[in-house]
Amino acid sequence: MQVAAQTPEIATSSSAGYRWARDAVGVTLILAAGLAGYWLFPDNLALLTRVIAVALLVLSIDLVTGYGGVATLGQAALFGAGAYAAGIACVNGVTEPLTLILIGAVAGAVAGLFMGTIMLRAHGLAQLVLSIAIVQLFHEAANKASAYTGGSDGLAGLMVSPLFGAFEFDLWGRTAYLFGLALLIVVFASLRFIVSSPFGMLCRGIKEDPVRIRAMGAFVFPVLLKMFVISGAVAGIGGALAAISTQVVGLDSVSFELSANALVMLVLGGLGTLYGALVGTVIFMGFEHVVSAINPFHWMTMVGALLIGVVLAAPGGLSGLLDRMSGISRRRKEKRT
Amino acid sequence: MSELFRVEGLTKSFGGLAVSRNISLAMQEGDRIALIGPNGAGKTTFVNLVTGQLQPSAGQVVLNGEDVTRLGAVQRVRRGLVRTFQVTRLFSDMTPEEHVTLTVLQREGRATRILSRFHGNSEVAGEVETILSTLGLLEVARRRVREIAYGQQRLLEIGIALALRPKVLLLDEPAAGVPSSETPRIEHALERLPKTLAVLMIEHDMDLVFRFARRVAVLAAGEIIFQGLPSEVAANEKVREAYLGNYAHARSVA
Amino acid sequence: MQTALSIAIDAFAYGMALFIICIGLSLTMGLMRVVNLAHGAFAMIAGYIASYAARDLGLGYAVAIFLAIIGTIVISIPLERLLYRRIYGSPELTQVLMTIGITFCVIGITNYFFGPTLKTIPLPGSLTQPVDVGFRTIAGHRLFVVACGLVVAGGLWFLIERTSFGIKLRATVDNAAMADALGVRTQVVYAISFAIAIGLAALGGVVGAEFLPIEPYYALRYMVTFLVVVSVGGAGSILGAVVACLLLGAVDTTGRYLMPEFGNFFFYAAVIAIVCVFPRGFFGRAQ
Amino acid sequence: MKVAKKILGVAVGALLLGSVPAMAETIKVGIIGPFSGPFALQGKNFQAGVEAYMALNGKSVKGHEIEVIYRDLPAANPAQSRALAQELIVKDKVQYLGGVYFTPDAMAITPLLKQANTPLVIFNAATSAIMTQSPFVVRTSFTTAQTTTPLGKIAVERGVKKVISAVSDYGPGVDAENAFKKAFEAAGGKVVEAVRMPLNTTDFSPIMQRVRDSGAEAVFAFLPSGPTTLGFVKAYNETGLKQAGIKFFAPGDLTQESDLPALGDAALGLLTTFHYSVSHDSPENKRFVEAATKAIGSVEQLSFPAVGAFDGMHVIYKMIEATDGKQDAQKAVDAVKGMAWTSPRGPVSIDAETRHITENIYLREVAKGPDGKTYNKEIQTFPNQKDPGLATQ
Repeated sequence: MQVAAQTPEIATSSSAGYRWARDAVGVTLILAAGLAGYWLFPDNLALLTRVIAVALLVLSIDLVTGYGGVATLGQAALFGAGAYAAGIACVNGVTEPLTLILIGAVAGAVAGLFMGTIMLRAHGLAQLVLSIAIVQLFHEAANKASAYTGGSDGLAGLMVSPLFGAFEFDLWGRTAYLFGLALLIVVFASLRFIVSSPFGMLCRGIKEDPVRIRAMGAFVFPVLLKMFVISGAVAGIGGALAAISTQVVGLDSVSFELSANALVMLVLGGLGTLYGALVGTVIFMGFEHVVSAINPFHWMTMVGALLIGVVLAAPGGLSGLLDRMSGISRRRKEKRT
Repeated sequence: MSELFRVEGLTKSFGGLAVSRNISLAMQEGDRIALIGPNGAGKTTFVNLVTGQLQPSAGQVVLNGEDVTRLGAVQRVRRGLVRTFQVTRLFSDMTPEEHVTLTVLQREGRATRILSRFHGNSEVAGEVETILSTLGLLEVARRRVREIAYGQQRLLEIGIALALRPKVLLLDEPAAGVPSSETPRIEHALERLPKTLAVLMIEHDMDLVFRFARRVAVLAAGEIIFQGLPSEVAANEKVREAYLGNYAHARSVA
Repeated sequence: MQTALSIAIDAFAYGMALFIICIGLSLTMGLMRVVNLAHGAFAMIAGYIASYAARDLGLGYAVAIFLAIIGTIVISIPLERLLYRRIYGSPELTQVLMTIGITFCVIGITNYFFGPTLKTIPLPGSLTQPVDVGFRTIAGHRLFVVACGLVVAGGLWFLIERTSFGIKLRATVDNAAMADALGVRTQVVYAISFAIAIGLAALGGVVGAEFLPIEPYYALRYMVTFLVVVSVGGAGSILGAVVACLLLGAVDTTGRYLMPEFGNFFFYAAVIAIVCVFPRGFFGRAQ
Repeated sequence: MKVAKKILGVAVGALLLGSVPAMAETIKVGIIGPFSGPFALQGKNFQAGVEAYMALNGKSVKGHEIEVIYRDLPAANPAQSRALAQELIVKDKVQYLGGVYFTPDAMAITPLLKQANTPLVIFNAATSAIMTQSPFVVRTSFTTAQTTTPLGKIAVERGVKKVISAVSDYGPGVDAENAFKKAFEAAGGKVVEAVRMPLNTTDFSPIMQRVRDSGAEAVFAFLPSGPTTLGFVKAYNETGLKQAGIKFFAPGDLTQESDLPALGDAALGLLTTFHYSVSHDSPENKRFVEAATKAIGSVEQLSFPAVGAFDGMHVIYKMIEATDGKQDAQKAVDAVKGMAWTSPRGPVSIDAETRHITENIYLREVAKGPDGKTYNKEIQTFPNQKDPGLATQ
């Protein structure tokens, strides 16, 4: 401790270095897991691509819920905005995948701006209900505008051009998966960067005590709104990825059910770490996939049991469990030094 | 010395109940005022009115010659009117270092930046270190707030306020809830506050008040009933009445 | 004019049906601070019991309701002991996770044992007859639902505001530790409140089955409606729940009459407007 | 990049070669349907139809064992649909895909078929447009337009001139509205008002009020089967429309047999047109109902998706026979074009051009049987109806 007191700057940079290294390891692990998935389950790539798209949605919820403290049951509105924007653009001749992702991100961000503006007027339960109302309105609008969205029949016939002009989005879904994985890595790394920026720290503060943040002289609303826009962009990327890889956009992508499922995945994995969002998505969807394949008729009971079990065993979510374990080991290490 | 801060005729009522009545008070650079008063006199309400957490029913708050009465809490902080909280409001999962860094960045308008890193920001590290070391918090700079002693948390409250480089600082019972063994550290910190800073401190601990304050204001039932030198407080009839009134009445009835 | 009156009657009946189903959830969320998304699951269990009793055993409607309430409470007791007790006071999202898990389980189990078909609860003849109210006919059971709603609202108000149990309940809600210190057995108070809330869910499920038919997916299908109604009313407020149900019932019914194709727009736009004006719901407690 | 592509190409080729079965190998059929969730009943009917067919016709064709793999898709979800189809094709190596309850799910699978060299036999999804998405799709169910169109003539024949249409506000509902309007107005009637109801409507009395106010002599309705239907029919009775003599026409989805017990007497007298009634009087149907009941557990749960699945399996069996176990989607589909047989629903054939089923549409009235249970009584037959939606394209 004496040493730390004398040379705090060195300590500071080493702490920053530690965080940097931790994130680098984290991203590498995700990449490794993604590639492992590619080699281990070459026949399930469409499922894995769907997992990635949903993971982006869950990440986007973690931004507003885990970092901003705003619980939402309507995030699919942003996901769907991205999916439909990309889908409609694609049907109208914009078929370059990266452009479509960009369009999805922008549409999601705009929807996020809209949603944030409304939701941030309320708190707590009322806020949750606003999010539900908004996603239902989006759903209704998508259903109504069937001339553009295909309504409940879905928006079909998306012919996406090959990625970089070379890689087709085909039956085996290799292109779609690797494209999705690359997107996920880029988005995740960017998000880790964002949440460890001053802005991210400020959001964490707002989540815990907005009064204190105001007393520090910072406005709460614009900060959270900014987070909503970022979150919308992430959700929109997820939606666009889903649209590109599925070649169909359905009303389910702007549904309350998708929003609720995604929130469940996030809470399952643990809030406010971004890693938890990924863990929760993979565990939930993987588990669902396996049990529903084993028994397509009564698998819901098993998923329910999983959720109950997690609450009983790890109330802070699965990543909280991991964190506690790693926390113990880290503290031990600290004690040693 | 120039007048830095002034409230005039500040009044607040909830329903029909007036909790602050016509309060007027002025402060100069380097002022050290203690605001004292019995429980329920409306001291914290006063701080909330001044800092903008509450809107007054009447009266005005003037900072540096500017009427800030209609401005929100955030705007007042940005103009140099800063407070601490009676019950610490800190982020339990963050470290003192993170608290102060965030505050400094916010003061410099850099807290909403996305494209820079929060940790290892060498530009503000020096200032953060200075603040923490002034308060004797360097040794716990990297601990989570929920793991450090309450006295240290109180010091951190002051540290956050200082990081905002305030012109006027309102300390809401800086020693509240702190075990007496740790009080000297707080007192020490208070002594080392910047000389030009105007400080208004609410406090119950009279020893602390007498050592710290150059002026004392007494608030009772929402009204300022006395303003003057610490040495005059004890002798003032109104103050005796406010503090001891009940006992006095009790005696006269008996 | 006649049409307006007719719509008003429909709206009132629908609102009361919503009230009777949602009030139990309002109590759990407002008084016990548990976001019980499994509320609908309990209503559905009651529906199945009542359906079994009335249709398969041929028991009377009143007996079926009684059995459904008792049966559902009995089923809920072990759940309260084993699961709900763990989440009193937990963060809301943890409660959401747990109660969604319970809902999934109940749906899966119901589907397994009773199959995915709709279950009806045969009404006694007196309730199936359309009743002539002068300018139109209204189904007898709708009047019954309205009556039930009024009785429940009145009874709950009396229980919470006028009985010693109500005092203990309110004390426990405001400050459990203090109530405990004063000799209130808070565990018991919680258990009884939980049972009351479940009983109300059961009653709502059975009586409201003509509006919201009983089937395995019931709990998830109407979850949004329940949540919205409770929040708009302000969790824990009986009066708020009444007002919210009647108002939303009116918006819903009128909207569906005037412009059915935009029915949902009306409903959710109304919800957004109300929540923006009353962020805590109509009569919500400060949080 | 080029090398990577080459490797990819080789890998793909190897995969393709690997999936061509040798003689008398097990042939896998993947069935996607809503086996859980709100539409679990329809999924169960898929399963019942498939199992009934296999029970009656054996589990092998030309010595090829047939194995069915079920995959659950609880609600319309194209992304999941595609993922399931892809997995069935690539991992489980199914040679045939079947099932599919919702239109968007089918839409998500069609782009895969060509590359996968796999035919898709749709057991339900009832939008005309699916058939144009891929030449490897065959459908054994119906389209909403197909079952609805005869109603226009029927209504006029029954002396109805003014009708109000009330449909659920989603794809099939809109299809039904359009089909009815076209047929009814062609026959000389007039749709005085067209109401679209949100899917999640639970209380239909305001709609009934509108029906009453419109001055129509009959109401044409379309709602998805299940709880909403129940609410709608009940409201029709309770608000006195039935007593007032306002007639009720609808496609048969509304009175599907599995909903009839719940509807009870309220449904008596409703007129619906549909391609299949469980009560259809023919030896083929008797055998089917017996076998399917055994599979599903109770005759009360049996309804139209089962027959779609039953005939779907028939088509798949014919495809297997034609290709002799080789994976050849084109040959398989060509083999069933124009094929005709007697289904439990009556005589049917696969239209060579559209690959959609041509079938009889029956007018049914809900009546009470000798056992006191209500059933769909066929009272009129419209033979060999094609899908008008596809025919006009």
